[in-house]
Amino acid sequence: MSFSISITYWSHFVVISMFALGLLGFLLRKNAIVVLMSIELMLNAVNLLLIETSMRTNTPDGIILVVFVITVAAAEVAVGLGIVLNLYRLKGTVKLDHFRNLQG
Amino acid sequence: MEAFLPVGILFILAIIISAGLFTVKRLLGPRNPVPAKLAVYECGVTPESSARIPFQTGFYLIAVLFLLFDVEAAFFFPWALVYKESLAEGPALLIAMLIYMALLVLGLVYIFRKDCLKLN
Amino acid sequence: MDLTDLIITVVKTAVIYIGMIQVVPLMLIVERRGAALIQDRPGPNRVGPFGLFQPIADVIKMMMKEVIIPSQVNKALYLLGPSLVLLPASLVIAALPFGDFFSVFNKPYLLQVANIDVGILYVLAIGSLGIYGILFGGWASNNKFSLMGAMRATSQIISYEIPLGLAACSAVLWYGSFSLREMVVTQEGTLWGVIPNWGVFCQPLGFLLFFIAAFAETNRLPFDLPETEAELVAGFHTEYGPMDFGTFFMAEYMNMATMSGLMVAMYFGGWHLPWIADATLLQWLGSRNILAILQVVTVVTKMAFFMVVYVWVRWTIPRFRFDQLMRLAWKNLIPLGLFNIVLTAVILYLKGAA
Amino acid sequence: MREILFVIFSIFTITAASGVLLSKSPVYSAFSLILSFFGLAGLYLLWGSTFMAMIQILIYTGAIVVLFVFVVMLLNLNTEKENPPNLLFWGISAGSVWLLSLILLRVLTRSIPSKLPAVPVDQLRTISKLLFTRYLWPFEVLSLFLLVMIVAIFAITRTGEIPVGGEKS
Repeated sequence: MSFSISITYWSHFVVISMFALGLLGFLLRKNAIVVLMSIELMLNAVNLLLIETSMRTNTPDGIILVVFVITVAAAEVAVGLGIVLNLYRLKGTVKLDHFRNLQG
Repeated sequence: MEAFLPVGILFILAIIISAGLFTVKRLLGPRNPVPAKLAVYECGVTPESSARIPFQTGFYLIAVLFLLFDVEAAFFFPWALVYKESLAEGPALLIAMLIYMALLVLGLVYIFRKDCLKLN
Repeated sequence: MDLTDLIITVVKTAVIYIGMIQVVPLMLIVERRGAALIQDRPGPNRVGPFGLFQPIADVIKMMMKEVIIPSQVNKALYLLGPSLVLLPASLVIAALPFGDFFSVFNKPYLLQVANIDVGILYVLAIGSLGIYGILFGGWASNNKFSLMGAMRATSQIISYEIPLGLAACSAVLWYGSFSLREMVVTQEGTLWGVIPNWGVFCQPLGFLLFFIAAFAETNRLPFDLPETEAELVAGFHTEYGPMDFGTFFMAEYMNMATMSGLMVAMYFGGWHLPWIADATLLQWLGSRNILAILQVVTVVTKMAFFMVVYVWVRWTIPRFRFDQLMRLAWKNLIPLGLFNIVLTAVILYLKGAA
Repeated sequence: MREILFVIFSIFTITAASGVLLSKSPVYSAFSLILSFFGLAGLYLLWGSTFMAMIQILIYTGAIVVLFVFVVMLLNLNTEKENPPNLLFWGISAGSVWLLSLILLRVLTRSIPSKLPAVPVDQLRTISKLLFTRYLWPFEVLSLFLLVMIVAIFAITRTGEIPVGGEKS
């Protein structure tokens, strides 16, 4: 493990960029499936940060947390895509602009 | 992590082989495209409708159940790794896993009761 | 790691990989002649002595055929499809142990591409990536039969991945390690001094599950639902040309070889000969490297046995129906896999308590 | 060597992740997602966490993305075109979101010392032991959670075929 400090900053750059890309996709894309994918990107950015910190400080707790995050992500995708399927059944599209029934 | 270096070499070799196959077929085979030859294959008749098929929920359910069971099965592995060593400390790990597995079996029983996996 | 190490590693990797690719032409002739033998007909016997040069003729024919890219396909993914199947099939062999080790300049080198500490997880993880080539290739073909074939293939492979994982898990439980190499090392010696201490005798149910799941994972008969000729033309590769078909075929045979290698390593003692300890053999042969050659021959012979079993089963057992296939996976194999884990755990507990 | 690999994997991951956003078709988004997760697994490997790298490939690339690809392919959303993105708008959003994330990270990781790692312990066994001792109850709850998920999915998914274009079309 001969990583220098600068690699830590690089790693943080990767984490920030992935999180930002996920957030951007979540906010700007209209396709519900791509929005779900963006959420996955954000979760993965956090996973990377957790693993990096956990390996850097030699505390395995962070990795356990990642295991839980992965499980929750799996369940989130399963239910999320189920909802998307039902939306498609209703309107024949998954573009989020079409679902404005709850808008005031 | 050093153990994965040969995997990288293997990856490069595999890419070379795939690229080689790709070029060989491009170089050796003749090319004589005719519209009828390039049309979609549907047992010799002109395609009736587009390749869009109605969504069958069965496939989705299989994929979802696979996802959830894959996650659960992935947790068996760390348990299996340390089980033998932990035997000296009593049956705590065995009981913990039996509870975990009981919940999993409950899920399986629920699937069988609902009988949603019947395709066709 | 200095330069000689690196060179030897590269050469070793290349030799193992090229060796695994040779499975494809060998299996071509074994499968065709085997089918002929079982169906009581001569089979290909014209090219060369006993038709032994048939695979060469087959390969040349495939290469010389016209390349067709159908007009309605999604070009990028269509062209990537075969490679996406071949790459995981090639990567998986990294974890297979072919022998203990050989020595060059008195330095030991493992007879394995990489001694990965999470070996079995690696195999399961990379092995599960093969479905993407099928999915993307089938979808990009833009053909009903291709899409249906791809969907069926994927559903089948993912359904049988769980029994495969559960069987592998009980093996991990028994050996107490993820590394395939360590599993093989543990299998030396005899059980109660009579039968070899092989996984198949300690984990019979696990082996059965793994064996059945391996057939389904490689899309072989009796589980070749993705390409039921009567219903789906040729499954996911309907729109592919001859060389792409050849690539899919190559990946299938390499997957078969990997599965055989896994079964040998996990359940059939790897490089160990029954009843003979490695130390005794070393004494007889006198040299480490001769022993290494013998070990490789042992592993390859055991793998060849499983490959022949694949062919034998293919021409003996008829095809399942899709609902039967799913019922077998979810109603029989997964509960059996869970039961096997509990059984193994309880036996280990009783053994530890005694 | 390790630094070079690190930079290669980082760039690969970020490029693939931006591919998820920028692809016109959801199928290509899913493909980019696979590549991105693969790059992440490489980064985990470089940080020395082989177990998590394998779990990442096994669960994320091997199962979660399969689900995405299944839904995308069966719904066949390829024909739905989104309006072409307003580049200025996207650029400003990207910049501000990136800055926001940077501030968030700085705040969150202020207390973590950036010291160099010690020699990693036998990681596999340590994690596994920890998961079944200190985190045993969260682990059991996880099982219950997954059971609830199975029930939930059967509750929200109606069986049968969804015709092309939805039921109302």
